Amino acid sequence: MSRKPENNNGKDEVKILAFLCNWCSYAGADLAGVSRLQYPPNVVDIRVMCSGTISPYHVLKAFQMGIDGVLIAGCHIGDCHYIKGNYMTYKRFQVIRDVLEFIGIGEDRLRLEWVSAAEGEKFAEVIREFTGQVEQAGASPLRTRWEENPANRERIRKAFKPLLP
Amino acid sequence: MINAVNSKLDAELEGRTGQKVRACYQCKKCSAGCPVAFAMDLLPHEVMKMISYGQRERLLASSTIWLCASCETCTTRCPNEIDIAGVMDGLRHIAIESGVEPSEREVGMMHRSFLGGIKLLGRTNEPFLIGGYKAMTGNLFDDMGLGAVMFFKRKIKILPRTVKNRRAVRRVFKRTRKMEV
Amino acid sequence: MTDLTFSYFPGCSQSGSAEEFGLSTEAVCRALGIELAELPDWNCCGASSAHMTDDLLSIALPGRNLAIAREEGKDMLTVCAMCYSRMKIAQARILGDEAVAREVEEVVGADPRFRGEVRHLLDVLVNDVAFPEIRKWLRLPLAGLRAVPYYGCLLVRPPEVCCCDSVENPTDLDRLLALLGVDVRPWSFKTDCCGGSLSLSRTDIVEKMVNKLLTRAEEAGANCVVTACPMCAANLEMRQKPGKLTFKVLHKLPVLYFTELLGLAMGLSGVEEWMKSHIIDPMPLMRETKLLSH
Amino acid sequence: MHNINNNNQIPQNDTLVPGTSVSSGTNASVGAVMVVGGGIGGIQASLDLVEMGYRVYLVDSGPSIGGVMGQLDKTFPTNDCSMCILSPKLVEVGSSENIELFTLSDVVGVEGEEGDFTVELRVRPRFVDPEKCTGCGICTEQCRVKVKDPYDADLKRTPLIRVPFPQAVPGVAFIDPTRCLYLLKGKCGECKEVCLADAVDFEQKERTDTLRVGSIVMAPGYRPFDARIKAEYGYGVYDNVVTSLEFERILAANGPTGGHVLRRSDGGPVRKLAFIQCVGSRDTSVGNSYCSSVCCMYATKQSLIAREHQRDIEPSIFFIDMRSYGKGFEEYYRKASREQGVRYVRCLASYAKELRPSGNILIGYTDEDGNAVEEEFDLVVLSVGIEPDAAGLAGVLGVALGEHGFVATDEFLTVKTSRPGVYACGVVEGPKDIPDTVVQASASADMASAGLGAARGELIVHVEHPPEREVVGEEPRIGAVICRCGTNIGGVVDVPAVVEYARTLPNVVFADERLYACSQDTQEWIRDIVREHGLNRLMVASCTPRTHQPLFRDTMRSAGLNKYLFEMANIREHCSWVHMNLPDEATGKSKHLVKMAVGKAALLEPLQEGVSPVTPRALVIGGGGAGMTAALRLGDAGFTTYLVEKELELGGNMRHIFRTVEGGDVGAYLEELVGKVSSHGNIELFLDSTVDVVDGYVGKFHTTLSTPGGPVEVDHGVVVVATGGVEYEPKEGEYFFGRDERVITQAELERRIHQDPGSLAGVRDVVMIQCVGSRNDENPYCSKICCTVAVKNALALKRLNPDAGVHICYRDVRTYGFAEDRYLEARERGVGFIRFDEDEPPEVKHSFGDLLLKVADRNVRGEEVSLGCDLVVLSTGVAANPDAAELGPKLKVPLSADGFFLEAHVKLRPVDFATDGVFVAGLAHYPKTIGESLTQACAAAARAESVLCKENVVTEGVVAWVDEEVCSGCRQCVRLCSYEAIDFDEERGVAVVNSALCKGCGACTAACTSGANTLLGFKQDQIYAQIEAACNPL
Ligand SMILES: Cc1cc2nc3c(=O)[nH]c(=O)nc-3n(C[C@H](O)[C@H](O)[C@H](O)COP(=O)(O)OP(=O)(O)OC[C@H]3O[C@@H](n4cnc5c(N)ncnc54)[C@H](O)[C@@H]3O)c2cc1C
Ligand SMILES: Cc1cc2nc3c(=O)[nH]c(=O)nc-3n(C[C@H](O)[C@H](O)[C@H](O)COP(=O)(O)OP(=O)(O)OC[C@H]3O[C@@H](n4cnc5c(N)ncnc54)[C@H](O)[C@@H]3O)c2cc1C
Ligand code: SF4
Ligand code: SF4
Ligand code: SF4
Ligand code: SF4
Ligand code: SF4
Ligand code: SF4
Ligand code: SF4
Ligand code: SF4
Repeated sequence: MSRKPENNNGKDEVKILAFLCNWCSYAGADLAGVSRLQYPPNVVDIRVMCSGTISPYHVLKAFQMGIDGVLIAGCHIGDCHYIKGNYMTYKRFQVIRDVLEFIGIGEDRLRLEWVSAAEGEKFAEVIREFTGQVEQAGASPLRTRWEENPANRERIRKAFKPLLP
Repeated sequence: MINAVNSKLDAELEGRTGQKVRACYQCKKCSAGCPVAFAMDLLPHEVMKMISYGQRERLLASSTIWLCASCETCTTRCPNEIDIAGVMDGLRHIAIESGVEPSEREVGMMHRSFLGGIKLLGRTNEPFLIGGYKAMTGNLFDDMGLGAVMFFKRKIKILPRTVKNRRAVRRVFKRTRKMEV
Repeated sequence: MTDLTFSYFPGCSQSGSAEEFGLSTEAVCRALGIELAELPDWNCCGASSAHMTDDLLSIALPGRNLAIAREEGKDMLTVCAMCYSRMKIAQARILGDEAVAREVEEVVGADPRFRGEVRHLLDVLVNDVAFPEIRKWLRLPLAGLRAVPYYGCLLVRPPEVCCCDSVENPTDLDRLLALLGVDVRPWSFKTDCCGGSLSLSRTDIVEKMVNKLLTRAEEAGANCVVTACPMCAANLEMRQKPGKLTFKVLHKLPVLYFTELLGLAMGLSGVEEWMKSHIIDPMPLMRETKLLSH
Repeated sequence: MHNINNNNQIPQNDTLVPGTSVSSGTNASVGAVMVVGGGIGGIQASLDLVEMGYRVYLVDSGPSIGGVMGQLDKTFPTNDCSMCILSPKLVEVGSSENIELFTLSDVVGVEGEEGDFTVELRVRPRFVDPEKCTGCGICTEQCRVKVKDPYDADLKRTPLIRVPFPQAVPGVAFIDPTRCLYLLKGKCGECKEVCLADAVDFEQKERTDTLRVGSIVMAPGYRPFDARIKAEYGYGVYDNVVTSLEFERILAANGPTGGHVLRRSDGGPVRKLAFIQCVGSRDTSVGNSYCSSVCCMYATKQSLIAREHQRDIEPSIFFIDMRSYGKGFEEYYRKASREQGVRYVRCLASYAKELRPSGNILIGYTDEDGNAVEEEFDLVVLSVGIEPDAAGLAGVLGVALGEHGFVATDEFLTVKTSRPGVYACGVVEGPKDIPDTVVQASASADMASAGLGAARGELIVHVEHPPEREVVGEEPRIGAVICRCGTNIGGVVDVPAVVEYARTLPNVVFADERLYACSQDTQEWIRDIVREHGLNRLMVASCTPRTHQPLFRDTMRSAGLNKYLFEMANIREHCSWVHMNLPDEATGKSKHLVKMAVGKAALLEPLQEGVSPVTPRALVIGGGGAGMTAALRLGDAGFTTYLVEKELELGGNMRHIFRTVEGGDVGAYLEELVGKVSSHGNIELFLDSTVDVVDGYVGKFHTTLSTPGGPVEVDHGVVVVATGGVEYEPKEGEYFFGRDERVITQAELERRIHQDPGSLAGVRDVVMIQCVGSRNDENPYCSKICCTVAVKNALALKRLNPDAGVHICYRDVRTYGFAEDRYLEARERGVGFIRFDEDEPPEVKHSFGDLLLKVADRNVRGEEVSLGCDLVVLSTGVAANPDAAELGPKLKVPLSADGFFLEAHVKLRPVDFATDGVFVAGLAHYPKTIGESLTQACAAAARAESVLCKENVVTEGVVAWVDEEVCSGCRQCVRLCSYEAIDFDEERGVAVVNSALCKGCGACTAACTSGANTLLGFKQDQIYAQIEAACNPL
């Protein structure tokens, strides 16, 4: 994705990383595709078997690397293919949010959504909305800081070190 | 409002025309292709439905049965192979037999004068036909300009050709006719 | 070649409003060796009025003609699509149901079980005489005529009596005209009803129907309409110049019989006389296309 | 864990258990089955049979298998790309060692009987040696003689020598001999000249093969109705009138117009598009009185897809009754009409006429207000019906045809033909859609194998893959394949640019693009590049791994690599299709996704699959018709089956049904069924019992039943869910139900007709009201059977009293398939049909004690009709069994919004669940007729049998793994695992994963703070590599 600093609306061109569980959300995204629902191209995704597999480290790592927003999507509560994986996701999500707040990344950059395999439309809508929200928030402060001064990159890496395994 | 009655009208028509009126599944194809539908009060598919509701009076009084041009477009295309034009004929015949005045007065008059001409001469002759028809309807001046053109174009022959054995033709009329000519 | 002698049923129109059809038919048949012996003392077939008002009458009137034809012992030929249709239907009913036959016999006072064939001239030309034979007689290619063939209802419907190659999309007349060098325009309204039976009584309706057909003909690029039915021809001619100005478009599209064009292409005499009988004068078109000089 | 895709390959380390058939099989039976017809029906039957341990000879008269489904663009109601879901199956057939494919072949003679047939095949020459041809297509470029291409519904011309279509199987060329210059005149021979593989062989002659098989499955499909016969629509005369099959090709990206909806006359754009329904169906004038069952839905589908291609297209569908009766159909139709701009006009157009000079097509119709309307369209599609094409084959096989020329089958088991040992599936048996075809295919596999149990596995060849090459320690050498997917990807994404980019990525030693990465020839090609470039990892950027990963993994195996050394980037569903108007951004995103996948691929490791033994016993839940049938099939195949029924009596809803619509005696059949089940040596019956706790996984379930005698524990390898459905209970007072005893349900009417006809003696006027409790905002689905049931009971009433007035108030009459004949019969016998609108339902009134029904008849412009009636019968629909909500989570299987069980894939896996080893049949899945339910039960039995007949199930390599060196012994993971797959080794103080139990969710890995626990295939470094690639600029 070409990184233009500004897009037409004068908003920052943002980049979002989505973690999608294989059974529901990835399938929902597939359905959005099959249904040709159009949404902004700012999102790239990583397929995991269950949203419960996503650890806070993954999210922190992404922010450390300068991502502007992270979406975690799993099956609806009760529909988990693995019984209660998404329940753990839900609990972990609270933790991640707190940590992010602690390091100064607002909660508007992180989202948790339940998208079923039949909810192509919902998936597209979530992406549209979340992209808008992240655009509103602008480029990640971490990224802007190292884009101002490449030396900041190393500082950020160090600052994150205790947070990552 | 339709007060549906179990009238046997459908059976009567089926007997008379040999048509399975009841097979109709209301696809409306007959109405969709009918060239006169725009002028009818009941559309052909509605005629079929009204038959099954036993709406005898309404059907016999409709303009549709007189406006139907017998083009058979409906008949050739009905997926249930109903001869709709034949059903229209049947309804018209019932109307005539029951003495119901055609709701389309002019159409009725036209048939009368046409057949009157044949009964008299054995063959159709336009001046007789048009003259007779106009006398009946009172629309004396309609089409007069056209009549003059036709006269000069030799379209209208004043001296009619006739059948020699006119009695034979009259006999046919006497033995069949239900509508008074 | 097959036997081409027929009892000829001219029908009322051919001696009246469609005199040009009758004359051209006789001329063409004579030239092509089709022998026509007029059916003695024939009567009107009853046309639509009979069958619309009385089932038995609608069979008995043609029935009398069929009885005469039976005596004559030849196949019957007609050129009027209405007569053809009524005759065919009556024949089918009579031969198909002995009870009907007996009833008609009673009414007519003669045996109506005619087992010969009832034919329309178009069918005979296309299938019996056949194009190679006709081609031999052609003298004048009818270049410049852009025609839409109009079959109307009665040549094709009901399908049981259809004398053409298809009920919905017949091409017999198209092919015959093409043989004569006519530019046959493709159009889809060949068999749409023109409302002939309502022509006198509900002129208002019929004007709409005719007008629609002629608009479509003009869109198809036609400069004339060719028919094989005197009822259609009369209706299309009479109603295309409406008495009252109900339509903005005033068509002036000549309506010709296929026999007239065949006669013209074969170089027969009398063509100009036939042309004079039309309500819509075809002569300007004939002159424009240099097919006729006066 | 298994991927949700249907992986039918027999794993090599798997042994088959010979069956101990108790049915008619003789010792002499042959362990092979012939399947005639290679459409989706024949393909599915073949794959199932192989999985059940039988060799298959698959015969198709054409040059490739695939059938009509291979020509379709998308499929309703999911809009799955037809080729995308079909081609993995094509490839599977093509690569299966146990399916011998005979194309260009016809069955010309059959001798023998059930268990041992001798079949004579005539194999026409292909004129190309399939062993040598690479499908390269060079010959095609040379051939100057062009003919109409049947694959493109004759819309395009194609050279005589060609590969039938890109995904064809076998993916090799053939010569259409009809006009070949060499074969006719000895001239030309250009194709032979240019073929580098020397594959062209003009000397090939027709040959006759003789094969011995135990049974025969016929699946020769159908032909579309010849639209020329309905001459009023001008097909064949006007360019802009096309058939639905032609339109399907016009919509297809690999079709003659590249998926652009264009006018045939001038290639101009299409804005106004019309569909005319029932062309050649429901039409006695052409001799086809039945309903073709699929065209209402495919017209809706084609409308939606056309609009997807070009937003400004305005589709109109001219129809009589909208028959959206299947699972998800009504919702699809509702959405199309209410939200997606498809206009439905309830009037069968009378004609289509071409206008000059525009070439537009004029359609005449009558609108709801009775106005005669003429409207111009740019393109008109005729929804042609389905016609049988079975006479020839049926004659050779000696099976009887039914009234309409389809193969006549048993009313209750719809795949059984008149000849023992010969079965039929798919459209040859009657019009049906793909899922119903697949159900019948599996059911016919079940029946065809029933008598052959003793010969199971005898003729099976085990797949010999080349040994896996050791790659550990090697530098990663990644091959990157970017797929164009026709124009699906290539039309949006700049594929060459992505290929260029991939070449620049670390470890990528080879990158190239393919038109269809999933085609058979590409699999061949992949094996070549792996060898040529010494690849040890593969990355394919194409579509979703959810459908295609298994295919590529198989290719990896056959290329001698561990199948887990493969990674996919989804640049179609997640990119080109969702950014159709942003080609630059989509190209950029594709590069990113490729970079992420390559990043992960470099770190992939070979994984080993586990094996776990199978308990060869089955649990069937629900003792209705479906459950009993499934239990019987499994019992007959020699597997101990536990049948659990919560009531005291077997039979379910069949107990309250007396006759089928065709007049079959349900009671007698049920009695026979109950008798067989109760006395079957392999069936253990638990009445008045329910399922309490379900533990375990495919092959090894452990279930606690609660029975009158207390809890019972059973071990079994599979579960069949057949818990059925219930009659919708009208709301109190709905049409006076429950308040006036003259208002009853259809079920009650049926009971009275058969058990208490006396109570109907005084009844003169009966009104039935359809769709009670269905097709509304609360229950959006159509109950599918109630229209047919109403017609059945109306006819029964007319038989009791021909003078009775019977009126049926309906919204659409949905007597699909042959039930349409009964609808016609009902009309002819004078049953009245009155159509009402959803917003204006009939009203039942009381008038001085009399019942009065008032309804606005939409067929006559909404005029109100008033009917006096003695009986009002409510056609209440079928509702989901409320137990399902509880049972679903126990079995870890999902329900749809309507509360019915949701199968793994609506189109191609109609009896499987995403959870392995659990299958569904009957009303539990969706409302359906008895015949459909019982047939589905056979299908479920076949699928279950394919698990039970093996000694082991193979579990996936994606499981958690604990590095004992690193494990701190915190036990976080042990507590967390929902499957109790982690034990704690007290001695060594570390966690140990039981890979047979582990489902590969990875929940434990996220909890492990010491990083000891990783999910193989999704290891932390692999995910971090993806994250890094995602976050960094290109
Ligand atoms: C325009 C259109 C759109 C459709 N869209 C959908 C849709 O979206 N969703 C859906 O579910 N269904 C759809 N259908 C229906 C679908 O096509 C059928 O349900 C399905 O193809 C039936 O598969 P089959 O295997 O029975 O037959 P076929 O697909 O017809 O396959 C039959 C195979 O048998 C071969 N064969 C024929 N005769 C012989 C013989 N004598 N010997 C050997 N081989 C023979 C043929 O070559 C062919 O390969 C559609 C149908 C049409 C016409
Ligand atoms: C009102 C109605 C009318 C119908 N009319 C017709 C018709 O005229 N013609 C026709 O062809 N088809 C008709 N059907 C459909 C037909 O009944 C079914 O297709 C057929 O009976 C097969 O049903 P089944 O076995 O799938 O389900 P059911 O017949 O519903 O059987 C399910 C069984 O599972 C048992 N069960 C449910 N939950 C549990 C549980 N938790 N544990 C254990 N057991 C459980 C039930 O007690 C029942 O015995 C009708 C259906 C209904 C509801
Ligand atoms: S075409 Fe035939 S079936 Fe259709 S509405 Fe007319 S009469 Fe009924
Ligand atoms: S026959 Fe009568 S009802 Fe039928 S299409 Fe012609 S005019 Fe209409
Ligand atoms: S026949 Fe030869 S040239 Fe043709 S596709 Fe096969 S290998 Fe290529
Ligand atoms: S030999 Fe036949 S198939 Fe080959 S190129 Fe010539 S015409 Fe085509
Ligand atoms: S009603 Fe039946 S035959 Fe007609 S279009 Fe719909 S599915 Fe096809
Ligand atoms: S009555 Fe039943 S089958 Fe008929 S449309 Fe309504 S819900 Fe569907
Ligand atoms: S939690 Fe871990 S051990 Fe348990 S199923 Fe999931 S991956 Fe396997
Ligand atoms: S969570 Fe990690 S460290 Fe703790 S027991 Fe499990 S594997 Fe060992």
